[in-house]
Amino acid sequence: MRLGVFVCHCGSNIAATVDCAAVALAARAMPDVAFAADSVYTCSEPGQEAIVAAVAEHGLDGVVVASCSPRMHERTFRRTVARAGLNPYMFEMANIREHVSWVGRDKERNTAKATDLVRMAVEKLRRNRPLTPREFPVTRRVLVVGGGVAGIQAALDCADGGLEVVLVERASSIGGKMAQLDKTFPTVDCSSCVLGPRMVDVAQHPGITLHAYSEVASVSGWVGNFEVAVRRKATYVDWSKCTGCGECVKKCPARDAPDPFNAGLAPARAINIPFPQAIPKKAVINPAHCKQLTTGKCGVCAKVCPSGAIDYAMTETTVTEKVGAIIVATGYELFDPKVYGQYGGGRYPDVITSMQYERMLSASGPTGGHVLRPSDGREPRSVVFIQCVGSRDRHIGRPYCSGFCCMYTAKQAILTRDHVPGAQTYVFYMDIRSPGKGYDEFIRRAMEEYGVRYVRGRVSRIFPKGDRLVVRGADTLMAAQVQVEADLVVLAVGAEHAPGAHELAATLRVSIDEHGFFMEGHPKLRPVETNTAGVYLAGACQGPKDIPASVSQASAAAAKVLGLFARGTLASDPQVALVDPRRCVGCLKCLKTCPFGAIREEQGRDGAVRAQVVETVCQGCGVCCVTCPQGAVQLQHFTDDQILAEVEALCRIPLPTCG
Amino acid sequence: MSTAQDAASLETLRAELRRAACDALQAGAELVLGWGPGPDPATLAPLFAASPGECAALDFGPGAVQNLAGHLRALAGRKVAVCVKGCDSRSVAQLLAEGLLRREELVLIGLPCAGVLDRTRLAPGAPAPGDWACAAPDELLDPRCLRCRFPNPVLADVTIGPGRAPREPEGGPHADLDAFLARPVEERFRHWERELGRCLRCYACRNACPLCVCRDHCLAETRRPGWLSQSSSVREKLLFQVIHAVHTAGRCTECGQCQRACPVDIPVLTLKRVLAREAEALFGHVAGTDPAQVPPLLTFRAEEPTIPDHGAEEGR
Amino acid sequence: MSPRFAYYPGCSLEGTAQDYDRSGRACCAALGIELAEIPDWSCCGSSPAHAVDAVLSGALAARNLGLARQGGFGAVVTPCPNCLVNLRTAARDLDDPARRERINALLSVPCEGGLPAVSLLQALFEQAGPQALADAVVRPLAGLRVAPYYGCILHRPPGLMAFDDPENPVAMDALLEAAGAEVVAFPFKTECCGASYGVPRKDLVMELSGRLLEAAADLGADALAVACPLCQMNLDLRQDQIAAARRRAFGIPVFYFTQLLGLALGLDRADLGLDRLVVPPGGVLRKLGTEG
Amino acid sequence: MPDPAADLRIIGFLCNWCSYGGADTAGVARLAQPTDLRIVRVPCSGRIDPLFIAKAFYGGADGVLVSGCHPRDCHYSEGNYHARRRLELFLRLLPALGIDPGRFLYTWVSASEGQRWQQVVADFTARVHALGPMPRLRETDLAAAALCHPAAPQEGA
Repeated sequence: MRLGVFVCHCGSNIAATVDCAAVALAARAMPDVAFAADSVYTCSEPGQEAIVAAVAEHGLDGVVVASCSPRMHERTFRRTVARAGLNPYMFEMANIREHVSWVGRDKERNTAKATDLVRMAVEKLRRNRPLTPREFPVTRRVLVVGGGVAGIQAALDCADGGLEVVLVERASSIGGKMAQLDKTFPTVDCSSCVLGPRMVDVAQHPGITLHAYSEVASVSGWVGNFEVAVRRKATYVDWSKCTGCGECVKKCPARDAPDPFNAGLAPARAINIPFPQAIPKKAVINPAHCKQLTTGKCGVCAKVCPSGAIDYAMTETTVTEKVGAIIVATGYELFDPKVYGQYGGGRYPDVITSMQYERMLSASGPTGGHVLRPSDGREPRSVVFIQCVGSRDRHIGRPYCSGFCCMYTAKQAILTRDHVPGAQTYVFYMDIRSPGKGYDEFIRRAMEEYGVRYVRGRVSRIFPKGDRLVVRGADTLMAAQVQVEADLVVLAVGAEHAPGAHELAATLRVSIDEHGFFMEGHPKLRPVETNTAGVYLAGACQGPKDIPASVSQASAAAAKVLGLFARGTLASDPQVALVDPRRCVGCLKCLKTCPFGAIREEQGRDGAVRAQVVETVCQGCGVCCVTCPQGAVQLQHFTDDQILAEVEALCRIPLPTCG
Repeated sequence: MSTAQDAASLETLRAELRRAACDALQAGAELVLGWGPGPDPATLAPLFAASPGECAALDFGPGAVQNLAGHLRALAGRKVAVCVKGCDSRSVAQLLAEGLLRREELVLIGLPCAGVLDRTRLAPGAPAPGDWACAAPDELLDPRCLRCRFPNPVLADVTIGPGRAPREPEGGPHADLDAFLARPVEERFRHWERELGRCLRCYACRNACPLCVCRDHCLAETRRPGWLSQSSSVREKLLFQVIHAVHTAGRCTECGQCQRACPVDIPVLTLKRVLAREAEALFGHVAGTDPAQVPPLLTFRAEEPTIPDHGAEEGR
Repeated sequence: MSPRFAYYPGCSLEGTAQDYDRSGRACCAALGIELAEIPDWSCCGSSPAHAVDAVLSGALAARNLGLARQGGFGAVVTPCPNCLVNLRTAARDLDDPARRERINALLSVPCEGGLPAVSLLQALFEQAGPQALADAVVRPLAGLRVAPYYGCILHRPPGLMAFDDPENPVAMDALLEAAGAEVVAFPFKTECCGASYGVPRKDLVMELSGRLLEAAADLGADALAVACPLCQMNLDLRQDQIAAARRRAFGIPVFYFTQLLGLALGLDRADLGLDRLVVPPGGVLRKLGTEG
Repeated sequence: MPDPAADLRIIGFLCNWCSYGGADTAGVARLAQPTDLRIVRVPCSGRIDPLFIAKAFYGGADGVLVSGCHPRDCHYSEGNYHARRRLELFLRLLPALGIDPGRFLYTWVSASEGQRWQQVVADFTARVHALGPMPRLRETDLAAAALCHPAAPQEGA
């Protein structure tokens, strides 16, 4: 066997703390190594071409690249190796950047460690075998989880591209947070005028199946062939009959149900249609507040429903959908400001959240678009906005910037002047972050045209004084304390992960970050992919985002899915388990531990029972290999021999003995 | 009890055993696996009886040391009867739990046991120090019999002879393990270095193990995968013992065949006992007590209350 | 039966706040909380030690914790929030081997570890609690409007003190309500009174304590309840000065919360030290019908 | 006497999806770590045969660190549950082998937990250094030695 080793400097990223030439020199002495060299940027075009040239010139059978993490560039170099005419699996990577040069400070030790990692890769490569993927058919359908603006965009793009789309929305209507907004920045155009027609498109598109008031219960299978169980929660209304006329809502006597759509600004009826433009526009009963369901005495809605749609006996059902790809667009939740005792912690009625204010500004909201104090219904003359409530605060575990609060606060301050002419508006801010197109101009307009008074500093306390509120804080530009009397205080609450994100991530087998947002495959190179093949991300579920960014990512995710399905088949990962029939004794322990049911019992021609791996079902975890006592099941590319060779390569090094 | 009475009851027991064996053959068993006269007075050797005539030689007593369950896997597909002591029956139950034997192919003749002899404590050719009816003295028994929790078969179609009481040794059944574990760590390391230094790599321990069903495919004797080399180093010998212990973890019924088979008296059962004790502590699992039980390493629970959360501990 | 808590009064409780000491002990006794004063206790290391030398300050507090440990106690109770901060800080430092070593280098008898310290308020709230208190009340504080003022450091820093809500604490509210008082929604529960600036920068105290008194007066409070000797001194002893500076008369008596609880429990007036209050409590006592 | 500051041999087995990513995250954030550790990448903690660990120890490793996805977060949904049982049982075998259980740690680190990874590596490396180098196996076939060289020194001499 003739192997080539390429040690990358990565500019100074590696070379600054690893002696790359020394590593290459050491590699030349390793078994089967016929060629070793160091290069400045191995992943660059000349770097890759040097590999191709060396394979030809030295007749190499395999290549080791010592550079960055295989999670970063393994695919890149596998393609390079394939271009050089080798099997892409005759390649190994030694991670001497993330695991060596970036974490170790001592050049001598780093060089020794890098050499060990190269030796390990060489020993593994010596035991690699060419692997060939198989083609398997795919289900050209896509599941979109979440029907906010990102989910809507992704669903429409996929459907317009000719795919069948299954859209699952947890609430009874799609629309998400954007549907709750009155206006959008920086154009101050009507949110529902922008979103409404897209929601209608979803309802009318022949390629989209919408499961509203539903959740993803479980997911099995793999890219190209997922099977998704969708739990359709009980609405107690037969949606095939409901016309959305709203008679039931008008007559319902239970008026104390929570109304999440209006952010708790007003109560809702126990049977409800969240907003006039809802898609689907169907009623849903809240079983915790319905008098019929809690006490058995009412039945008003059933009596008044002209189409006989009410069904108090309804139970939840589960439907199974087969899809080939999944786009997660579950959005975000707003921070609960009760954590901040100094802002009243929910005790002062006239301290409200920005979403409550948004509903107040909306003509279809509970106040009909009038800005009124919750405490006494009076129009406020002075409104104070406090930014970064639940953002950029390590002490409450929210160290990140939510990104959009600066902008929506400016929008709300501008709208305040439109709704209450002559009202005084103040904004307490830490920094203004307005890096989008037309964003900074918008902030300027708020300050200069609308006279919004921006105070740079944190608010230390809000306290009532008579029927007004005193907002006390620091003005860090003036280096003085300021005190503003306000009639209404609006807290610009930040974004946090959607409830249930962790559970959904576990169901989909994707990762979430420390703040509960879904993790992308790579922050720069794979920003809409996850590390699970066939699962993509769109919108604020991946991190706080405003509408343009969410829509962009949704279209990107849709493009990824369309690209995935561009051919009728997918190539399976050949890194799957394989049973050696000569070694299998048919104990079938592997069958009991396989998480995917990828092992089946097979009777050989000699009549003996043996295990067999279904290659397209196997996901390559290797649980079976450890279960098999005689090593008859081996995971290709991670065989016992390959791992043992790596261990041996690390252990054989002479060490001081104490014996 | 007088000697005459002993002799009478001994004959009654033998007659019962032989009748049960004949019944099994009558009921369709091809073979009866039991014990018969051995090379010396104190030993009962395995006896495979295929006819009522051969059954007449079947016997039992403290000399019936061997666990016959180890032969069953090779006889799979044929109906056989097998004589089992308490510990032997656990091997059968464990093999059943793993789907390696079929209950309908087995007739289990249960023999409550008062302990078997430790041959190393007897002079060669010495007379039998006890028989089926009259237990041998404790000091001549295999030490594992002195801590026996299962003297009566956990599984049997017919049971012959009076039930026996489990042993309750002073200091608990693991006092010797605890004493070993109390020694300094390096001493324990050197203990195995010294013990395995004697190992001949004969694999008698493995061949005697009723749970070792890999047979000709054992990791020890293949180079693909290459877990072990042919080098006669302590490292390879010790690693083989660890492989054997890990492969029988959660399965080993501590029948002791491995240790008894060792020609150079390496205490190879110790590692297996440690794993069995820990498997019981962690998973509440006593191997070979319930043929319906899934072995603990073939399953899991999402919440494992007995396993410390090593993640949280380090992540403070 | 051995007492459950080591009691650390601190220097103020032997001086200006003798009434806090007496009423606190009396309330605990009445509610079955056994306190045993730490023998030979010394300064907690509070100002000025903690301002100039953290290790010295830690050693001063650690000496007292060590004495309590020697006495076999599981926890220390102290009425003074300043002492509490120092004792808790020292307890935390003593659990860190490196810091413990530096502290113990200053002590003749080393202290091998921390000991939990709790405020008198926390002890009364957690060991007795509002229900037990309500059951023991013999003369409810009916009709008395009280503004509960916790002071700025009783719950701060929150990570160290780990009791109640640092911005809107409610333990004293609950105890006063259990004693029958009407507790007003006092917005400045945890604001600063000016503390020891009463000496170098009296104007600051006039402003800060002035705000507190004005808010209490605007809310129609009959009395303030406090849990800190320094707060009590600023609000009570300097109330006349504040009134003059802000041109507004208050006449609001400033009780230690233990004095009010003691009244409700019907304890002997002599044990409550009411005679030590500067702003006369007579009006309040008459309102309660207990003027005698 | 080996240099106490010299690197010891610590072998890490990390699952590709969570912990290897977490180690990458630590690298990207330049979170400094001791250099003793060398990482073997496997797809899942469920692929880690406890016998690899035994092999490493008898091969001269002074410490072995295994890390996988947090329970519930396994990329293969169940692999780490199997790993947890196997590794815990193996951990409890080590004292009987005379290998200090402090030389072995299995834990869970997610791809986002770069800082936690740094802490795990620093703590574990310190722990292994406190235990010092792993004893090496010596050939003690005294019977054989005695046969060939009747005057061969006895063990411990």
